[in-house]
Amino acid sequence: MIVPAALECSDLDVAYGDVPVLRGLDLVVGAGETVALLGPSGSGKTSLLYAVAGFVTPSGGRISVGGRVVSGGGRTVPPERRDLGFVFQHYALWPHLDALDTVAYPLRRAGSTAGDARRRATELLALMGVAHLAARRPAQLSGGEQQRVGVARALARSATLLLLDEPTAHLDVPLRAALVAELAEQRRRTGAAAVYATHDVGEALAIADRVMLLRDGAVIQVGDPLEIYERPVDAWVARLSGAASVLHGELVATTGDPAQVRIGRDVMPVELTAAEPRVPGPVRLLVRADWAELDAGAAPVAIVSAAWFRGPHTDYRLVTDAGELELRAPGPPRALVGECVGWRLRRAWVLPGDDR
Amino acid sequence: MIVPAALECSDLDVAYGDVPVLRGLDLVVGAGETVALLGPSGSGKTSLLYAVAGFVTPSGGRISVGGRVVSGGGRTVPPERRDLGFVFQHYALWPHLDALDTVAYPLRRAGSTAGDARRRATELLALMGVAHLAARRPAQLSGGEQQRVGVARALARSATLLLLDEPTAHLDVPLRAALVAELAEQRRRTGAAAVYATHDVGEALAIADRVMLLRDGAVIQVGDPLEIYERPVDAWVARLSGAASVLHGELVATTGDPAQVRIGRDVMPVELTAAEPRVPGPVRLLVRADWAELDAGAAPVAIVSAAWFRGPHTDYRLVTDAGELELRAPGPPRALVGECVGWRLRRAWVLPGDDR
Amino acid sequence: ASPGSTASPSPSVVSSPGASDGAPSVGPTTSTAPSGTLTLYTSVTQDTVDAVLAAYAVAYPDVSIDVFRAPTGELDARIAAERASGGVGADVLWGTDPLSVQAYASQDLFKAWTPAEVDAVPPAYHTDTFWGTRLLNMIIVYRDGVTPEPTDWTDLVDPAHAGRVAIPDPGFAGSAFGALGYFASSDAYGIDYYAALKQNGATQVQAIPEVLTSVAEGQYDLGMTLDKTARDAIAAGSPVHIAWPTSGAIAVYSPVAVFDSTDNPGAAESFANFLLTVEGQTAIADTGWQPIRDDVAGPEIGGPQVAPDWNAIFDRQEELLRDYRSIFGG
Amino acid sequence: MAEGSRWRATGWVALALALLGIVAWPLFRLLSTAWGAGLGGLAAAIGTDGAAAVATSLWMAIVVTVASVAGGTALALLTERSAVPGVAWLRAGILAPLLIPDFVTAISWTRAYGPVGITARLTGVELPGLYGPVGIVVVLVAGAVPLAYLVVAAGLRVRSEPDLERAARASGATPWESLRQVTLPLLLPVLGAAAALVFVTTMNAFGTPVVLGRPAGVVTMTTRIYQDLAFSSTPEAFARVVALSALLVLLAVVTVAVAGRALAIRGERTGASAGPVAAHAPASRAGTGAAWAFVVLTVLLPLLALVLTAMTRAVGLTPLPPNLTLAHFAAALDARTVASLGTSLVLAALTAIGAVLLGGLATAVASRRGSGPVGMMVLLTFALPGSVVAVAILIAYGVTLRDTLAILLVAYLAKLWALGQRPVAAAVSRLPADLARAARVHGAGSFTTLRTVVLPLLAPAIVAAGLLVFTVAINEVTISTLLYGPHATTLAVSIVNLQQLGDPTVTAALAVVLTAIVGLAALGLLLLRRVPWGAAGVGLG
Ligand SMILES: Nc1ncnc2c1ncn2[C@@H]1O[C@H](COP(=O)(O)OP(=O)(O)OP(=O)(O)O)[C@@H](O)[C@H]1O
Ligand SMILES: Nc1ncnc2c1ncn2[C@@H]1O[C@H](COP(=O)(O)OP(=O)(O)OP(=O)(O)O)[C@@H](O)[C@H]1O
Ligand SMILES: [Mg+2]
Ligand SMILES: [Mg+2]
Repeated sequence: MIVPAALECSDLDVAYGDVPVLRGLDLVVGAGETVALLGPSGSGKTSLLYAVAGFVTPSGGRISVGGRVVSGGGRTVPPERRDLGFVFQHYALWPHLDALDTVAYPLRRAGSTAGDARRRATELLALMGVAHLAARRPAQLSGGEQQRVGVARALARSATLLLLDEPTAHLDVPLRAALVAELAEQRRRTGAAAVYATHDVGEALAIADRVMLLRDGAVIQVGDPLEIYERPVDAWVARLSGAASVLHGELVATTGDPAQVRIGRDVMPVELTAAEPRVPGPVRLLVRADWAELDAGAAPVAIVSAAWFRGPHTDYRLVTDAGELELRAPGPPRALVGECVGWRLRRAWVLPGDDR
Repeated sequence: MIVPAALECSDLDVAYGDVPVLRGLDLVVGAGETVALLGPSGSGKTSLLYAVAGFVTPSGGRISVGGRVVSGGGRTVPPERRDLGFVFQHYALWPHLDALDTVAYPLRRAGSTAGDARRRATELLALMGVAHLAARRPAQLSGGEQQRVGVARALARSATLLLLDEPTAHLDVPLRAALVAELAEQRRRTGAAAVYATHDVGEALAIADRVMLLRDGAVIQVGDPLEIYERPVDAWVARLSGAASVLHGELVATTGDPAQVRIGRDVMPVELTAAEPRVPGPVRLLVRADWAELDAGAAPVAIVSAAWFRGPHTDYRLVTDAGELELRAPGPPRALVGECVGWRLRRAWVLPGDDR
Repeated sequence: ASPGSTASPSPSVVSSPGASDGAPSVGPTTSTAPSGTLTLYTSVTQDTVDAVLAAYAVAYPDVSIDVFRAPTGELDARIAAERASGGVGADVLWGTDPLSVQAYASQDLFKAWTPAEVDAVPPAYHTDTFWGTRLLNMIIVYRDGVTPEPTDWTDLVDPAHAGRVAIPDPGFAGSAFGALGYFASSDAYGIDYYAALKQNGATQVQAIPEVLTSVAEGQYDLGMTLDKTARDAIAAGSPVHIAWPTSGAIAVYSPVAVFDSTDNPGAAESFANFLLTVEGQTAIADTGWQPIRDDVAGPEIGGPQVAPDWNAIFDRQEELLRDYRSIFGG
Repeated sequence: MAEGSRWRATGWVALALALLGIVAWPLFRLLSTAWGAGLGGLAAAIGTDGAAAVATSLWMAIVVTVASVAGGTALALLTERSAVPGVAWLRAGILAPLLIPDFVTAISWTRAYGPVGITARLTGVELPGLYGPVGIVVVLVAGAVPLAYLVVAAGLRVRSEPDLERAARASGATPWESLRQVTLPLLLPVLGAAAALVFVTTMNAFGTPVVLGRPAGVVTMTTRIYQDLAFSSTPEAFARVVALSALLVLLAVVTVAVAGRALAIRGERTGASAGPVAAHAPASRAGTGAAWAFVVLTVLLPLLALVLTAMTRAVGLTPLPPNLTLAHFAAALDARTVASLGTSLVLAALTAIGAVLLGGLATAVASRRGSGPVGMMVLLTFALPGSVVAVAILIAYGVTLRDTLAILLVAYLAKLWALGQRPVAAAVSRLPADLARAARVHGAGSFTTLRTVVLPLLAPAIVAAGLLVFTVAINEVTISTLLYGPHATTLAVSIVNLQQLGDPTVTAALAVVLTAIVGLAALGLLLLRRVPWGAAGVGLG
């Protein structure tokens, strides 16, 4: 027998009044699969999750959860019968319930006894590190604490599909790691699928089986993390999924690997990947920050226009004669702003088409 | 003449009812300085900012802004006369005002004409990339859009002290970069100081002159980003400011650089830094993820217990016979979970004292 | 007829069985003893109604009476509503003053009928459909130590009492309207009397009891009110006195009438008639009202009585009120 | 919203039936009847002095509304947004006037501030113009403030958003500015509800205008209507009663509708939750002082006057020990009164429950705000004078229900439905939609959501609405005087009986007893920590 997809949206349209927000969106989330939603602020992530949960009625298209049509074709299944767990971007905690009752709520609805519900709720709160706040109401909790209670509530009744709307936005690094690990664990145990909206690229790439990039309510690219990172369909996608820049170069010789590429005045060997067969001539090279490196001795020089120390590495912005270049080098800053440095291009992705 | 500190908190106590939240906290923010507040969820960041803004009355201690005592010693200056810009963790946008009026509000209060206020407000909205939403009310905006309106409002009247409570929590990578850049710009222009609460370590290290680590309402460490990153006072601080692990090794010979350190069975050369003079014997080594590297050939071997692909690099968790080790290596995963890999320790920081 | 007000402890519905010999000399016009239930609509004060019903229950044990008692306005509104839906639920109407009763009479709601006790009622106090049962006397009340002590209506316009006089608003109470009618249509006074009152700074208050209260409390020195109200206050110890107008207190009679639509005419008439019998009149007198019969001892009457010509003033209702309002406002 | 479509359908049906049976049908019967009696000549019916009455009623209602909503809001902000010592007592004090029948209120004021009132006797100071427009307005305001207060306070309790005010302050707004520009705009729906209720109640006020207005010849629409009622034995007068009432309803509803447009809330609540709620700052000494002064002057003194009246042996005697007696209380509490008191309490309770349920139903299925078409419909019968409501109900159901508790209940519901609906409807608009969604998505059906999330959050508003309906129902006189029957003799009937006996001391005694009874009940409720005070209830320190 074949397992039905956990979630299937086809040609989904959502609009607020006459403001269209999702435009003919298609999405399939396989059973037990985790899909990360990456999209700029305002691209429609929340709206998509709301449509799937049944908070907003799509103006078109159909949605099926676990193979069952829940919206479209005249049918509308109310949220409570869609078997979901939902983490709200703004928590949506109930002001009159303390953390314990909040997390116990879904369990009670699912029919477990008060005792069991509270026991399980306490476990979940402990998991999120807020067990000591079980008796507090939202107004007595910090933002992150509220968010964790919200996550615990969503995990309470192990639903087949989890919808998480920026669930770690207000959590610190160790907590994020813990949450991500816990989600993976849950998934292994219950085989739940998840749609995970986030702005933390590292998190998205780490947790997701597939990443979906959303722009203005339409899907721009879907693929596994490596694909998104190494073969973004355009510069926009690239920038959204990590620092990247586009250099204008010229492919000198197609033969031989690494290929020879002219950048500005200099010709250098670059390990090229490309979707289409490579022909000599001008190319738009997408360069991830870590694909180029500083090299005192190297030929092409550039001027450092900005340098941000980020701990394990420093992010530089270089002005090269082939365009601006975001470059990431390990360790603390080695060059000051305004300084002239040598650099080398290790690898690049030849952007398909010729959009800007 | 000497410029007074932009903000000075001494021995600050804040409590909600009988729940103490800040305990004798001291903090000085120099004129035009940016201090990043790093602290786990619930550590008191928001409470500190609220106390400084005058939203909650401290139970003890004193606060001065720009050299003027605003709280403590019997005096309490109301918020509106503290000359602050405030970004609320939950935006606190007014449901009945559209984005334009919201951002214009502080300007009107400061006495500018309706026309000027709206003009400036439009600029700020444009700066935050939400100019096209000027006529929308909060309920019609996405989380990130609301957050940007909130930031614009805080920047509106160029205050001498900016208090930002996780201002980028709901923004995508490019927007974060833009905002951080804008803040730096503002600061250069108006010389405004800022206290910047965030969970994004990279951001904190990049933007801050100094970073302050908060735990349970008390300051654990204050220092410039490099110091925090390379010389954290303990493992807790280290983990909060980026991936790190603690290995138990033994210093073999103090003479010579790199020093010789025994880890598990093997002795290896490690570039050691330490606060105290080094004596042979057991040491607790703090290792940042990027201070160790995978090396097929190397002597000590470890088992990969987890590997997270994060784009420019992959984070591994290794089980070595000296303890668990977080290790960050460039590029996509090179070793699978369960696999046995060789690794090398490049550098380490000898943890002072012997806390765990 | 609607079910009886059994919620009230008034003996009205207590029909003690087996007192067959109880048929008194003055019986109903019908030969057989009346029985069954009866519904009485009245605006007469509760204590009086209770007393009368108690007496009636002794005389006519087989009739049980339901009472709906309400101020004239509400009573009329209820009747109006009932007429608009399924008809009036009452058999007998016992009003405070002739005004509204007259209106119904003119709409032929009542049975033309002559009680056995016809002789007990002076001609001035009945028509051929409704019959006076008691008298309310509009008199002058004044407080202790007010000088000069008033003696007649003309004293209310005495400059010595300028701004110290209270009169009841005829727009609310039938008895007050009776007074208005009397003055307006008498040659001695005329509507100018009210103009003079106004001139003298007299004040109108809503209700008749209010006149007494405000005088007793010293807000005003003297005013126009009902003798019964004043007597009660004096008995309780209020520092007020009655001045019985030498030209005569204005006597307003409380009429009783039988609805044409009654389905128990025998009982209805027996009750209406009972109000005029010695027993009925005694009950009324015992609660402090002047009985209509002079052969029943009532409260002491301090002087002559005059009666407005109700037929005349009924037709001039609108006009009289308009004139009055043009003087006193409202 | 794809939420509970089936529930909605059933809800709509129920609501439609209720509206038809309780509002539409009686109104229709009333108007058609009056038409038969010549309602056609409405203009004639009103006449010139009628026009004057209309003007008086309107300007008085507007002044009273503005003043009492302002006052009620100020008091609500004081008790709900700052720490006031002995706040429960303050609340009880503010609300006490709700328990006094309006005609008694007027009397108590004349006895406190009149030419021969307490203050006049003790200090020689009297309230100038007490008998006349000024006095009417002052007393009506004093009576309306608690109504406005209750509605606004409930609204405030349903959701507190301290950060919104903080944001204004941080933007440089003074406390006054942030009140004017943030707090009040966000309260608009609640203020609108309070204003609507006060306005209509004032248009309907009879006791005060008649007692204080007659001496000065002041006529309002209600006094005019009552005068015609007193002569309603003639069909013309009856038609005039209906005509004037119709006009009154028209005025009230149109005004409320127009004002409602202006007050319509802009911008709904977002999900973003409030920041840490710190304990309230202590109230300013001036504010507390003013509040208590208000209570003493408008509540305690008139009440004291009432008590003295009730204890004075006879009217006109100075209330000194030799003249004091408790006899009047005995007289007031005769067997009949006590019996009817029980009926009235039951009736009031049933009405409160019914009105709140109907209000909740209307709010749930129809408009989230009170100003929708349904809200307007229930306002029709609310604006209708009690006596006319009674007449309408009697015409519509007299044949079947006459002299039963049922007919009283229907009439009360017709009259008080709006009172049960507005506060709740207004409070709803303060709740962010995500709270209900969170319940639905985690397994709660729309009904369960209502029970477990919406109702608890609305508790303050619901309690307030119930309290309002109950107190008004207990004090209601005209309706039950007209509709009472053997199995439904209400307290009002006893009150009127006593009143007609003409002895104010006994009436006062009964009013005092009544106030004491209901007052104790309400006070107990208010002093109870357990009252679910909703979101803002937490973190109050
Ligand atoms: N009203 C309150 N009553 C009691 N405790 C409270 C209240 N509000 C906040 N707290 C507690 O105070 C502590 C600090 O809260 P605060 O909001 O300052 O933390 P934070 O550092 O901002 O956390 P986050 O990063 O999650 O926003 C938290 O542990 C919280 O539980
Ligand atoms: N009620 C509304 N009326 C009109 N437009 C709306 C409304 N709600 C949201 N929008 C618009 O719909 C778009 C998508 O909103 P949505 O909340 O789904 O974005 P998002 O991807 O979740 O953004 P964020 O990452 O900031 O949360 C935004 O541009 C927003 O302005
Ligand atoms: Mg969103
Ligand atoms: Mg916070």
